[in-house]
Amino acid sequence: MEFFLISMLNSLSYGLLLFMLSSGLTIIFSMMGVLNFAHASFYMIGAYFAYQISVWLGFWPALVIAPLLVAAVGMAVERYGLRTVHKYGHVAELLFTFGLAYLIEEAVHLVWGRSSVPYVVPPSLDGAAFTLYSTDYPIYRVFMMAVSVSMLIGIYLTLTRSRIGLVIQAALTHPQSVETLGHNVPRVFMLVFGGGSALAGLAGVIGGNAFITEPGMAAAVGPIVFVVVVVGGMGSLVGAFLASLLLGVLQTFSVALDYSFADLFAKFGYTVDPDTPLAVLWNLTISQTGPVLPYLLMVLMLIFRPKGIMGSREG
Amino acid sequence: MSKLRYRPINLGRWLVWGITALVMIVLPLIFTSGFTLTIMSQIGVGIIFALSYNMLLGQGGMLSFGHAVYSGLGAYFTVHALNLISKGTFYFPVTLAPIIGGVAGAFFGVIFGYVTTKKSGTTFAMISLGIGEMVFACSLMFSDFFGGEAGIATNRVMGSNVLGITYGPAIQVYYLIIGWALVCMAAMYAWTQTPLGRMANAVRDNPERAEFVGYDTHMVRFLTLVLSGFFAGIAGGLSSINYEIVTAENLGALASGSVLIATFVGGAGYFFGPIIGIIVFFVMVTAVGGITQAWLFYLGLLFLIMVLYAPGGFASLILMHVPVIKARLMRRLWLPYAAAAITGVVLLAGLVSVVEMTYHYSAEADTNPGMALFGLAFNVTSYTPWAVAAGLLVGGFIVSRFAWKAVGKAWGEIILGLQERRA
Amino acid sequence: MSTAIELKAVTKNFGNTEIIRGVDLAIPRGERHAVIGPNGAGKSTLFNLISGRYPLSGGDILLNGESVSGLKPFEINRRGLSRSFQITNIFQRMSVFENVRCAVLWSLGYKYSFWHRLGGLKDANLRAEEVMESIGLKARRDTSAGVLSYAEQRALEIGITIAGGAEVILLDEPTAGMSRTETADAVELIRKVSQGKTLIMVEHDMGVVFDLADKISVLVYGEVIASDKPQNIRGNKAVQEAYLGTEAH
Amino acid sequence: MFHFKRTAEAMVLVSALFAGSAYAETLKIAYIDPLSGAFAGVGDAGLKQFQFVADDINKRNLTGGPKLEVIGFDNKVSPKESLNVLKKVIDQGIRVITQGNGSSVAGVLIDAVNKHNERNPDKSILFLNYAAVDPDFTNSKCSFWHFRFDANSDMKMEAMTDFMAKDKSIKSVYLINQDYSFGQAVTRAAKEYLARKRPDIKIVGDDLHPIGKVKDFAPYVAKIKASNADVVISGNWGADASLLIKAAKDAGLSTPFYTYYFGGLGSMTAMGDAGVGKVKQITEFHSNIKPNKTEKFANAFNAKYGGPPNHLTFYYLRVNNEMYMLARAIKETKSIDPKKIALKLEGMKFESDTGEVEMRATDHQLIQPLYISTVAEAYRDPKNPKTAKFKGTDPDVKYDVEDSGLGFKTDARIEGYVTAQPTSCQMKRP
Repeated sequence: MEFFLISMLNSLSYGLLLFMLSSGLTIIFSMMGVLNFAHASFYMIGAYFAYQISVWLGFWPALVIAPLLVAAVGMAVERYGLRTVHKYGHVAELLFTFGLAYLIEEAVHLVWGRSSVPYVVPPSLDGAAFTLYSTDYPIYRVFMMAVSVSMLIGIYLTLTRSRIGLVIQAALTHPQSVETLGHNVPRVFMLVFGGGSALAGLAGVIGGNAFITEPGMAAAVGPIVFVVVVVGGMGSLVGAFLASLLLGVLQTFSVALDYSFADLFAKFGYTVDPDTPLAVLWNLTISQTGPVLPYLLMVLMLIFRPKGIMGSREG
Repeated sequence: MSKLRYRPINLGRWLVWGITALVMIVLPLIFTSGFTLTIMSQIGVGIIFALSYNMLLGQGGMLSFGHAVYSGLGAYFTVHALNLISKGTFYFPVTLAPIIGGVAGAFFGVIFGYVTTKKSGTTFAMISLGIGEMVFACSLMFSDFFGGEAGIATNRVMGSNVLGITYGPAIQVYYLIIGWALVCMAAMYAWTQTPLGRMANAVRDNPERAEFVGYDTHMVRFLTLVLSGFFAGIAGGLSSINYEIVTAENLGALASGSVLIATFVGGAGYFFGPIIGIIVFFVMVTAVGGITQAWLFYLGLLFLIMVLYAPGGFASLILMHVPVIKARLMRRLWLPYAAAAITGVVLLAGLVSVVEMTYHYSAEADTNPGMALFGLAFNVTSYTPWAVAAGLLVGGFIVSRFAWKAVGKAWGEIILGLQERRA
Repeated sequence: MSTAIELKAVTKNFGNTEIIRGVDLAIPRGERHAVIGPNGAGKSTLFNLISGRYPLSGGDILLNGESVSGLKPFEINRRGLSRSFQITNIFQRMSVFENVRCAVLWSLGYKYSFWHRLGGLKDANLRAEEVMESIGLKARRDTSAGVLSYAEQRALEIGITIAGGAEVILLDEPTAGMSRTETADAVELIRKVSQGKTLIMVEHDMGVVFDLADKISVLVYGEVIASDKPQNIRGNKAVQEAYLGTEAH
Repeated sequence: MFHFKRTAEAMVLVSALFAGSAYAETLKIAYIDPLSGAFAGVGDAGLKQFQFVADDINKRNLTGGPKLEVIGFDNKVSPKESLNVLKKVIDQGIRVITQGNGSSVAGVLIDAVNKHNERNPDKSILFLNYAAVDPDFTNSKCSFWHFRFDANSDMKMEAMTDFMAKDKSIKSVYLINQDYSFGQAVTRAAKEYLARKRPDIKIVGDDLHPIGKVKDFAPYVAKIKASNADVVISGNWGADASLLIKAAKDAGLSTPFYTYYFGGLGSMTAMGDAGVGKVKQITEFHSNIKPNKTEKFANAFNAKYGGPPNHLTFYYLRVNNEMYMLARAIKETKSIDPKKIALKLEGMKFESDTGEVEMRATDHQLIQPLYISTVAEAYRDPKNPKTAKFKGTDPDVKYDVEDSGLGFKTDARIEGYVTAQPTSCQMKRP
């Protein structure tokens, strides 16, 4: 029971962090059709900015300033990069962000060096929030969940209730008519891209110290974020939310399952010994494959439900 | 009529292929050092790999972030086959061993391709990335087949010795590679001239219309990917003969990313583009990489600039001059080009200085503040060199803009002139 | 005369909106049939349903007596139905010749071949030349399709549609946006290429419709309110009220 | 004869003029490790240490003439690129190479050096390995041209389990490792050695997780917790190590971790205080061993490279061992010929800073004492203002590493002979 509850909480907090990462990507994709390969790089620079600011000013200012700085970087990227390649189509945009991811990683090397930086959880959030049976549950994870959920609500309200949200939604479907109404559509796109980047930056601010802030962190989460977007359904925010939670549960609980095909065969009276053909495969436990499961899930999803959990469009 | 019209082009085509083959054969006689031979062998393998990649990107419009899966698995199968051959389990000539890699590459193309090619565009790109990650992660888990971290080694020198060819000396391997490279280049070129090749273009340009003329776009993409996997597998097989070892990096995201960058920089829209790209790429990696540790930064920057300003790659930059040369209008371009080159050098010098000084500063400012650049020695902790570098960068940028405007203007006039002549 | 295409109680909804509300239509082989109706009546949607671009919400479509509902566009195409598009839909980056040749490859059985050399496919090349001749674009053979004039692109659109030799041809507003002389040329072209075939066309230009069609169906708000010979349609009260009366030409 | 004498006199004169350079000879050593990309930090730290030792050797003329020069070559941690670099190195006429990061690279280099030396016996290359720990390199893949100055992973496990066997409170062990050759080797060795020494210890968990793919180790920690293990053994390194220990700290897991690399280059900063009192590591050296004969040397190194921006701390005693033993071989053979040096290194006994070490002749594995130590807060010395930001109270933890405020405290010293493993090596000597 203890294990189950703790794992449930762990999967929830991991899932929410994944959602924070993928929500920005999903918003940008659904609104601009741009698949931002460098999205995880914005997550990384969010963490690095937060580290630098927390050295100078402390964690709480960093929580606000770092995402704003990332938003500024994102807007600059949109204005001076994406807008130029937009005319060559979505694949060109994807290529541009792919190159950008390379460049950001090298720039991080340039400024902060090649190993990790000591970006740590602030003392006020360090420690146990509560103890379940005998396991501590850290305050910081509770904080992470709180930030994710308030962000989710914030996005929802912005998109559905605010004027800018309505303009954004209209700009997507009918850019010309919105333009004739006097709105500056390129600027709307720039804001959307900046906002999406800021969300990734925010995830970096609170994920960077929960985990580790190093130049490889972008490459480590990038592919998973794409899996979330594919499984959730390209461009669906609700889908991304469900997919994030699903991946959280999948990755957390698969760790606990030490079953392999060999165990299954044993139930039917076969024993797998080292000479059995493909013995390695049969002896592989589910927990061993845990981190590969997202990709497997993605492939299965593509076979059985290509549009994803909540997807409306197919590719 | 139509036949007559094609004849001169065919002649040119033979000439191009002949010269390419001749250059490849003669090169090692000029550059004899072991290192250059290694690089040239790698370029040979890289050409096959990049051309196979371009079957997807250029011909089929599929942007893949996981193409190394096919070459890597091809390499693993070849290396296992070579080990079995040398054990005497079965007989197969080493010269033809890359075929084994090709078959393996095609086989995995069938397995993974069926799912991934349902879509094109960004969806395909993401899925290819996911498949690449999955295969790479698996490669470290199944160390029986993949050899774990150490990889699988082999020895290409085997008992049989046909006409003195043992593949011991690197030069023999080089000729094996260029032999295969020429055959594969010809085969991939021929593919572009087949119904499937043409329909791959059609599906790239307008998948919907292709469906309404009877073609299943999924099937066209799928078959294209399988064939592309076949050639990638051959490249993998050759690399396993060349290095005599295969490790997991052959399957990794870096290998996939590299071939994408090389292909795009060379020019995905042209058959020969990736060949230029691979050569540029190796120059960056070996020449620039030998001078500075910031080579990845420069490579990334080059790639971004190409995406932004020359999406057709070097090939398009070269080809756009052909009609100008034919029309004898090049003289109008020399002056603006010279201006652009001179200002470009200033800009580049500024950029390189800033980047190199930043690298040096962040790495060892306090222990070793002295550094040398362009033959000048200075101290990175003093202000003057930074001011000079920044001045070069900003000044270079400003004057370059003028030069580029002049280039743009000259081109505008030339295009107008060409249109008038046509009319 | 057997039926080429038959629609049985076809419906289509987009969300809660019913666009097509139970269309029944049977078109015999060899007929030139025009579908007319006011804007938003669902004409293009009907074409998209027949050609497999959209899935049906209800009902069935028979091509030569066999159901084609649920089939993909290319499967329907292979059963002998070909269509054109209202908004020009050609292979922009290819030459005119390549555009047409792409359209003939499947019907000549070359399928996904990567062992034939295109240059050596005499029948395909010959057929492509014939089609170019018939659509009057022979002189533009090696021009890139993207730089053709609008009328030429429309002609090429028709060329691609008929190149595969389909028995049933759907043309979606083939003369839209053309000048008077261009329209006249297009009518002649359509008449020529649809010789001996079943033709269904959506068209706004009544001159063209009454000139070409053997029979006309009138679609209003997703329903066929009349389907008859042109002269009878002209006199049909319901049609005049619903259509000609409000949107007289 | 007379002629020879004159020459010799002239040489003495010259050497008086240019103190320390009796011969104009320089032995170049190619350092083949990552100098760009993600692992450049580790590679760069190693290079700096090699060059620092080389300077020391040249200053003290330990070779009896030839200068040592260490030249860095970037292999981008890629086995393939390493082969290209080797070609370049050979082209430049360099005959001694050294490498450490990644057993994949080391394996490729051993193979390539063997093939090269077989095909070009007069231009043979010598490979000095300072950190690649795959046991195969001194067993099935052993080579005359390869010398290993680090204890291999089995030897470290031998030492670790030896220490654990004495602790009767340990009843159960949890294994968590990266799923690749090294991690799998650690798992196998741990099970085998514990079964031999303490059959009563139960293995209550055995996790292999993909390398570098796990973002959140909380689920693994929950599992460790649920198993009630007394200790955890892990061969994880890099982010997989830091993330694991951070997650353990978050969950309030107090189980000790016996590790290989949790205190490795750059890891302490990432781990932070999560490891204090909990993480044990096995190394040939750390800054707080007693007696510490390396102290002066290490301080000199730290004075040069410590602090921003490098934050380096002297780490590899084995690099010193490697270079000093090389220098002695040169001095004793009066030659810089790789083959002669190799023959001299075989069986060489050397008095290192931690006691006598021996390059075992049968498999070219250095047998050396090892230390088990625990992460601790560095000592705050009221008399030394430099230690103001430290928090520790134990004067034994005198130095921190990489400006993290954390250092190591020795738990035990394991003598070299204890760690020695039987070898299956059948060396082919030229």
